[in-house]
Amino acid sequence: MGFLGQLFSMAIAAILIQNFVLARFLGLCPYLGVSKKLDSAFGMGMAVIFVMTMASAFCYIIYQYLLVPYGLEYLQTLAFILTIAALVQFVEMVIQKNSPALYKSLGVYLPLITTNCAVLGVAILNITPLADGSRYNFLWSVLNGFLSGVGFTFVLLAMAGIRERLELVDMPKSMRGMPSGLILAGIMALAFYGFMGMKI
Amino acid sequence: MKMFLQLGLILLAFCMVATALLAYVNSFTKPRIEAIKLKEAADARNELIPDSEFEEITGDLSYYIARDKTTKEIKGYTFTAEQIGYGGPVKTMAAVDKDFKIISIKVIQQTETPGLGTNATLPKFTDQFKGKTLDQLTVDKDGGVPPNAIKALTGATITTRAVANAVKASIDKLRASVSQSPETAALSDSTAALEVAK
Amino acid sequence: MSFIKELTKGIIKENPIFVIVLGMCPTLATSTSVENALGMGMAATFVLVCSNIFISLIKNITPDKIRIPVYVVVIASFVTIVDLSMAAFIPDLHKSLGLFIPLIVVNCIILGRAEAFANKNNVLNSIADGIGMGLGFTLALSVVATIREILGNGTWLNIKVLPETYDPMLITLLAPGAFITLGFLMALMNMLKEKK
Amino acid sequence: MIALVIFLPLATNTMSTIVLPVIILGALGLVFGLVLAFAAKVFAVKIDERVEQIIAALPGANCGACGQAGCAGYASSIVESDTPINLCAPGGAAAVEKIAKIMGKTASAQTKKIAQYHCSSGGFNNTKWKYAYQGIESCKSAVNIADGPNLCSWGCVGYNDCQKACVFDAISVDEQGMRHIDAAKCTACGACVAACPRKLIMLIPETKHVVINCSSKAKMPLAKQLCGTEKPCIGCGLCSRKCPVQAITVEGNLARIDYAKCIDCGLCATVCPTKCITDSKAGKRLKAEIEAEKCIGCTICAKICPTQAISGELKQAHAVNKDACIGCEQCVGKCPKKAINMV
Repeated sequence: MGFLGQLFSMAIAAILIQNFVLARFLGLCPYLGVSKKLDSAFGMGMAVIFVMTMASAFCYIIYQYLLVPYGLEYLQTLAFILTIAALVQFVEMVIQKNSPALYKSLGVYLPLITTNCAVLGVAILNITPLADGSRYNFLWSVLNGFLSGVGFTFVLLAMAGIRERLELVDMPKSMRGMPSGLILAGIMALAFYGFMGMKI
Repeated sequence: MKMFLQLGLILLAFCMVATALLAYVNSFTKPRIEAIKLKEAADARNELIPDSEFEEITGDLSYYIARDKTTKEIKGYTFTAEQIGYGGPVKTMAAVDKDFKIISIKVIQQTETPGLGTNATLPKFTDQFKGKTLDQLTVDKDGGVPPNAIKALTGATITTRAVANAVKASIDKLRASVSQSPETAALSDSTAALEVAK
Repeated sequence: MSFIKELTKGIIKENPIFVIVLGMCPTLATSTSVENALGMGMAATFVLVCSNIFISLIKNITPDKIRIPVYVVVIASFVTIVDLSMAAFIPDLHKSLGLFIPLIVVNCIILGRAEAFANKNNVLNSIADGIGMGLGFTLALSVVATIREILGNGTWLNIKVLPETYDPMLITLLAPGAFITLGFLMALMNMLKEKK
Repeated sequence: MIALVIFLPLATNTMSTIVLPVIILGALGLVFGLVLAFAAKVFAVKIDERVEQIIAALPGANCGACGQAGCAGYASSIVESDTPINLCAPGGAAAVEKIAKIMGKTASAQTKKIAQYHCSSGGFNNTKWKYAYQGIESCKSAVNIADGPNLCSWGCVGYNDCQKACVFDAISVDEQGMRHIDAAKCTACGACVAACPRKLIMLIPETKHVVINCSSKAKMPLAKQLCGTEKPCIGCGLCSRKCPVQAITVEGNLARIDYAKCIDCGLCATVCPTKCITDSKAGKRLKAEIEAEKCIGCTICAKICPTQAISGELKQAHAVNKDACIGCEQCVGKCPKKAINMV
């Protein structure tokens, strides 16, 4: 399998088969919270893609060159989450200053991402051995981060698109908002079960 | 400038205190955790092949030779096989006899889907491995026909494959390393380890 | 007075799962059985109380710019300590709970409460808030888990409650079932609230 | 450092296993701290202090229930784009109160606003129907089908989206199916304004009582045929011409009041041929009265009076015809001798 073939199979796996939200149960808070409006969902999605890619790169470097050589793997959670929090805050400040327009559409989502378990999830996943015992190298870690982010954005947008319409539907008052959103998420997860076990 | 130092040093201090605490806790919990793990592994081995003493052989595949406590005769081998299942790695400990026929297996670690994949830990599933030879370790979904194959768990084919294929691959390796040194059993452990290492 | 108020608000009025809708990931992932739910709930409560105490103590010396990094370090440390000590001293409990402990780091409730409450209140109230929120979380988790375990496995706390003839609805144990169960539970909560 | 002092004696034999990680993670923390400090300095941006105050007032759960991305996003959208302040579910009434206080500090210079309908139609008896709509009971969906079930495609369709949106219970529906806003309960949060698909609700200062009860842009004969109450604005422009302060403009057959200019005199309501403009203070305003001994008979008041209610000869004391006076107070300010009082 060439580079492109590998990339394709990774993309399909990250976006459809092992989707972070619907298959791994990660990143649910923003998935349910920021899916009321399509444009907020889009902003959030872009922010997540960006942070996931960056976090994959940084965490990989820190793990490989700071933790592994000294046998400090037990500190990985601490080091990773610290890196992610600092990274998110840094990115937020940079965008706020350099591109107010981008900050307006993206920046407000950034603090929310620190508590997005999908980011920590992808960082840990990147260093977890694969089925054949090997690990991703730097390039594949970054790509995996990026594609997982795309997968997250994909379902977030789908969810937001449906929820916007759901707002207009006549339903019992107690079902409005979060309850109907959760049931919708359940149905989406059910649909994604169709991809499970798919082999490429 | 003052702010620079202040922020840097505060974060530095927090990280240092946190890490020191963690490292300290780790330094005295680590040996205990390892001891517990070893004991658990030993218990599991004893459960698979009772009344034996075990001798560890490290190499491409680490395995234990089980000898009868009194006669010192080789009863079989135990090893741990691991493969990624549906929700993460599935670790299976297996015991085979001298002819590499499975005596019994035990799924010791898994994070599979509750109600489906977790059924792999139940005797109902693991018992079907008893007496199977290398060739019979094929999941029925992959073309095997029971009773000469492993019947997949309902809704957890991937977990079944992870267990069966891991055990199969490990038996393959085990056979290779044992046959490489046919006298392994008779030789002392140091030589055996050397042989395997080769 | 306010201690009691902070303690009880987390259980119903500001229930972290049903009302604030935080910490969804562990809620859905660990509510497959009541045993898991109780374990996760207790572990999270412990970390929540610890981090609340600590953060309300250090709130005045942490500059705003590095507040979040400092808080996550504190939380991650507590989680790792709990994980390691449990593995070393109570291995049996760790075996059943160990899986969920690392998950607590990413439980948004902890950072959420640190930011929203401990950051602004004194130690005593923060303890109350931590206990209350933790109990509310555990309670909600157990309710979800009760439904899922009974329907999906026919058991409750590993005790058989439905007859053998009952064919378990496996779907409730899987991801979609988790979402749908929680969705209906939340609707029920809304309905009860409206009636009041 | 303190940590090292405390823990060193405890773990002398495992020194390297402790010191090494402490140094590595400490360095990591130092680097991150410095980078963040650097970023804070270099990328410092001035933020509206109200935003920070609101962030502090919000629960900080970042739950997204408001539809915004997190509490900070909500806070800035309240300040910058007039987002309703009552969307925070976890914060509840307490948060709304606090935010209202924060926003009120700067808004105190302005008077309180209340929501007002700009349509007189909408009830069971007050609407002319185009067809019988049998769908989801929501204005939003009703207006999507053939431009709405009512004949007037600018008017109220009557499915009460505004009432559903109001969390303060300020909108009630009477047995006629007409909506009424309780001025005392209305907080001008704007939820109803956003909910109305026909944009019939506007926030109007509490001190103004004159409202143009129509949003129709239809031309004259048609407007009246469409309107359920037959009181449409036909865009005749009479009000605009009569307005003493040029607060009314007619655009696209529809008159609109600029409340920044409006003096709440109610004159427009008296001249409107279709009675489309309502004046809830009509008849309740104070009437002008001229103090005869102060009046020098300059006639300025008589000239300025929009209803010709003041009469009198030059250099003679003037008098106000109380029946004609509408209480617009126009004359009061113009009198050079301050001889006119409102009583």
